Amino acid sequence: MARKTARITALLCENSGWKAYVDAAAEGVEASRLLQDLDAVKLPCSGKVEVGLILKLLENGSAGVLVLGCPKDNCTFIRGNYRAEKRVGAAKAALREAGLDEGLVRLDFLSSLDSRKLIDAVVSFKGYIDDHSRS
Amino acid sequence: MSTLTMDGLKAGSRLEKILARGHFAVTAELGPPKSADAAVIAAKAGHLRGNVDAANITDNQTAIVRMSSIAAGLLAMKEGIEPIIQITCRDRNRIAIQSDVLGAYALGICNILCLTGDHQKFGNHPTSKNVFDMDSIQLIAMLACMRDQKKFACGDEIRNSKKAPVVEPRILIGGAENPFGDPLEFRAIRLAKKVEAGADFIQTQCIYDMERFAEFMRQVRARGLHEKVKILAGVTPLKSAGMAKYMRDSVAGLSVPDSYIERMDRAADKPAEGIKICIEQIQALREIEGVAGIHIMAIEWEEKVAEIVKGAGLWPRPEPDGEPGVRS
Amino acid sequence: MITAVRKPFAEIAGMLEGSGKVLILGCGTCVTVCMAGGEKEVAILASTLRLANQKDGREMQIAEATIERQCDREFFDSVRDAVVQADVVLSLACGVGVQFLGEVFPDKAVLPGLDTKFYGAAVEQGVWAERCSGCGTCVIGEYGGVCPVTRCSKSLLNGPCGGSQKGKCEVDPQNIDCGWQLIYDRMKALGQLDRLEAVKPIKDWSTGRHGGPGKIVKEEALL
Amino acid sequence: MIGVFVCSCGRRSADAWLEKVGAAVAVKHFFGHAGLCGPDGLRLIREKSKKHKLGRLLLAGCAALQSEALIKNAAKAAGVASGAVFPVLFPRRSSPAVAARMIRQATTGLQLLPVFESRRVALRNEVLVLGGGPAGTEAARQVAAFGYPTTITEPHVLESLTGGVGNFSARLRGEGGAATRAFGAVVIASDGTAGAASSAFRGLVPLADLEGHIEGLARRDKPRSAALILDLEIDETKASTAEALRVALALRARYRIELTILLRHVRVSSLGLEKRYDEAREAGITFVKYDGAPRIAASPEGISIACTDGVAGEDVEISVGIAAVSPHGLHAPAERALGEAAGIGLDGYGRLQENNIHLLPDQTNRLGVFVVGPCRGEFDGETILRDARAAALAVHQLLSQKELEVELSHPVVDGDKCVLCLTCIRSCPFKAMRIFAEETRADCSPEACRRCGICVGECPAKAIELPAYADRIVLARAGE
Repeated sequence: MARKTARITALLCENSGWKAYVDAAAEGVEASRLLQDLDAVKLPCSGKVEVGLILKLLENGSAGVLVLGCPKDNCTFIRGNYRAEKRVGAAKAALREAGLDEGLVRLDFLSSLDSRKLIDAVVSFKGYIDDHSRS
Repeated sequence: MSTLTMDGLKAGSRLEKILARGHFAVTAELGPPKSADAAVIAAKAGHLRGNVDAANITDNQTAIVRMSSIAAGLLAMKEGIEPIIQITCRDRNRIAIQSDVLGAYALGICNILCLTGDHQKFGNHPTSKNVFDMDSIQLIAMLACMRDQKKFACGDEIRNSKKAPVVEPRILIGGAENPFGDPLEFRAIRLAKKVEAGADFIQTQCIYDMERFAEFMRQVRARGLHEKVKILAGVTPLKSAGMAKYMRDSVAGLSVPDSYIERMDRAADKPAEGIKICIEQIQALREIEGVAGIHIMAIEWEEKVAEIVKGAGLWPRPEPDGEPGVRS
Repeated sequence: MITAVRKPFAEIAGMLEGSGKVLILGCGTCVTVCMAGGEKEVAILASTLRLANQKDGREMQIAEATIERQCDREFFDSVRDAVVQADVVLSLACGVGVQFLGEVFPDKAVLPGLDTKFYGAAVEQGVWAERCSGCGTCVIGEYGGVCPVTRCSKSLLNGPCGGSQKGKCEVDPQNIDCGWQLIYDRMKALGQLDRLEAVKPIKDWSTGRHGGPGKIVKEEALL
Repeated sequence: MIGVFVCSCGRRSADAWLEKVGAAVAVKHFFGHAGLCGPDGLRLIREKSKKHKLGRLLLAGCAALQSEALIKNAAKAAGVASGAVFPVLFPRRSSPAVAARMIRQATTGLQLLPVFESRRVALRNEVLVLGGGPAGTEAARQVAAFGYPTTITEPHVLESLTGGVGNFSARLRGEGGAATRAFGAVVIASDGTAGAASSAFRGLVPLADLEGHIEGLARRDKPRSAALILDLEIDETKASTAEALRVALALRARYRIELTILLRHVRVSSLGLEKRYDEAREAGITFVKYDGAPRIAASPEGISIACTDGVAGEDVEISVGIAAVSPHGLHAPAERALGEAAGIGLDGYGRLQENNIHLLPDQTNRLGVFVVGPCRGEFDGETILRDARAAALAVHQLLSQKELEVELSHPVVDGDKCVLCLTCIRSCPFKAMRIFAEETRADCSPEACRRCGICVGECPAKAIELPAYADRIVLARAGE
């Protein structure tokens, strides 16, 4: 299961995070290079995220899981991002229980237009993971 | 069907005689120590002796472990205080309680106050298991059955063997009432149930809100309960403004009028003001029809009971015939 | 339904210390509904354990399965092999299921993964509250449909204690309604307050837990 | 058969790059092209699809390949359903190894991805209007004018509203008991109720009274500044933002005082509100979007408010002569029962429309159920009538289609695993989940469902799967 480089997984709401990712990927060399270390997974809504999925990804070797959903009250599906917040909270609790750093999973909210924020979120999360990597 | 003693009394205790003869009764509270130190009882009894007709010996009050109420009651009796043993339903089932009642009576105790008991959550063993085999009303009924039917709760006669004599515990049975608990409308009904179950006297939770208590007594009189049971109104002297506020804000079912809190705030000598308020309250309570006595709960302040009793004009206490606490 | 919550992870990890092959067995009935021991919870616990084991370098094989009910023998058939292969089975069923699992597989070490709480109802999504104590002689009919044995913290049958304030129980005013306030309100609404005036005798507790482990035999159902 | 089409446009030595990618991916049908989104690219897709009988297409390249139109065209060219075409996005200048890895992950996902069929769902033409006030009457009049059989009734007779768009079942209480009737669309136009006042904070005045207070003070000692604080007790609604803007603009115009509006969220998703917000900013009104709870204290000068500015991320403290809190009368607990019966979400004040920027003024969480007027927090007479007409038009736009084409990509429920715990039914934002009695399991209505997958995330039995995002597909895409 062990991987050579610390790859992180991004679970992206297709209405916000995914769109911002698409824009960011087209933006510039630096951003592109950054996004190459990311396994970007499109989800219909951040509310689709399951606690078990987050843990499974970490268990299978992902160095960290970044969930990106729409800003509050801006969810295409009304309540999905609120649900994501609860589930990420539960995943963090499970990580604490396992004696791991709860920071291995992170939730951010951003707009589909905010590719800059996406890059910032990824840079910040990658930085954190590099400092707190399990291996 | 009550069997009465020769002088028409059920238990013949000093308290019963005081009440039966129409005196305004005075009882107080004597909390057993949180240790095996008998000297504590002696000291507290010294403050009460001659100033009260009987003293309640609390039963692990607020679920904090203390010397057993029967043992402490016996010690108090030796100090010349007639005990009113409190029994709660929290820690003992019907077997243990009946056994204790037999023992208490055999030791000369003849007043028992029946309580449900504070939940163990509030005490020093919050993880313990409670019993609540019965509630206080059922406890009253069980004691009345033991005394009057001469039977245990199971229906067996109270005798050692078929040939042995029936020796039932002849106990004066008390109950408690919080006139300010919710649902308010149920309070008088609940008191009526205690009377129906066989309560001879009732001691109330401490009263500060005179208006609400007067309303409660109106409901009691409307049901004619004051003629069937002797009601002793509870008072607790305030030691400080802080205590007054604590009672108002943190004790369930207690309302302390702002006027008392203001007086305590303003007073230079707060304890003296608290005693003064308490005396005024007793005088006001005496005026209410159906109030047969006063129950002074001077929490860890027993030394002030004499001052209160004297200040309220209730001293000296009348001396009914016979010795205190000894059956006649 | 029977309600339960998952045991603290540290307690579970402690119980499994030294086990080589662990089967986490979920139950698909009550504890799935109350979100404590269904397939999803099994997966979450399994992943959490594996992550903890990875971190601490523990060798432990963790298998997952969930069956319909752990309180009926036949449902265990589908996981027989998995149970046999495991050194220890951590059951995410209620206490009934854990024990029954042990009865079906007497040679197998079984451990409870849940703390079983009470018979309750989902008062809202995510909130379950106790409604029955299984006393064996239901008295709800005398109290307007509200059980004093369960809803009153002291199981009082003749009325509220002094700790009833503004409809709440002093034992936990934030979370517990005064059962007697509920009874009073309901009886008042039904116009039956007079039924509360009679002194109720001491209850026979022998029909429930206090009579020893209960057993029901329905004669005509016996084969 | 899966065909992988890789675009190499804008790359130096494109052929060598393609060759390396192709070698690393190692799939049978691999085609490179510079400019896949152009006409030549589509031609390549058409030819190769035909020749190799490709059923699924993976288009890998830049963001241009993500466009819906392009996917549709490619699908058409290949003669497959849109769902069978899956784009893969390369970050710019990705190395052959990165590109190949991304393609492999996507191919695995695509192999697992089902192709969905569609179903046509007939839309009934009967319309139910709940509410006989100005809003309801106007909506009903307009709907009827479009030619739809319209029933208008008081809102409280609604016991429940099941089913979904085009085929709702409304249980209506009548004199002879309740009866169930079918409708294609529903307009809720209850008059709403004046709610309870929000609890007053010491030293603060309610927003509704602010003008009067300032007027009173103006005669003696006019305050130089005022603050309007929203979202203090709960996250408020656009109705509260609208009211704050109205009051602030009026005060600014009349008294020329400094005005600050403090709120957690600027909510302007209502007709004209965005414009009024801009006007307010142009008029010099300051907006502070705060995080957490503001600390409010009386000071000798008036009132001081300290909070964390959520945008700048720093602590700010302002002192004002007078401050007002949320408008009274917005809290409407009475709508709760109607919301529950109709399955319509509520905002923080209990009004009939959730706080969500994606909902148009007349839209609700349920497709085919519209809401107008006071019950959603709109009290302005003109706006109410305009909303009622807009809702009628929306009903017409929906029902005039006669039928909806619905892709059957909705969540599927495993009857063996479902324990009818009701979690999905309670948590679906769109009321798309229901009990399928014949099989004693939950079931999803494909026409009401919006494919968000929230139910999947909630189900404690793992009985629900959103086929396009099944766990194995998600894990494949994550490179597992």
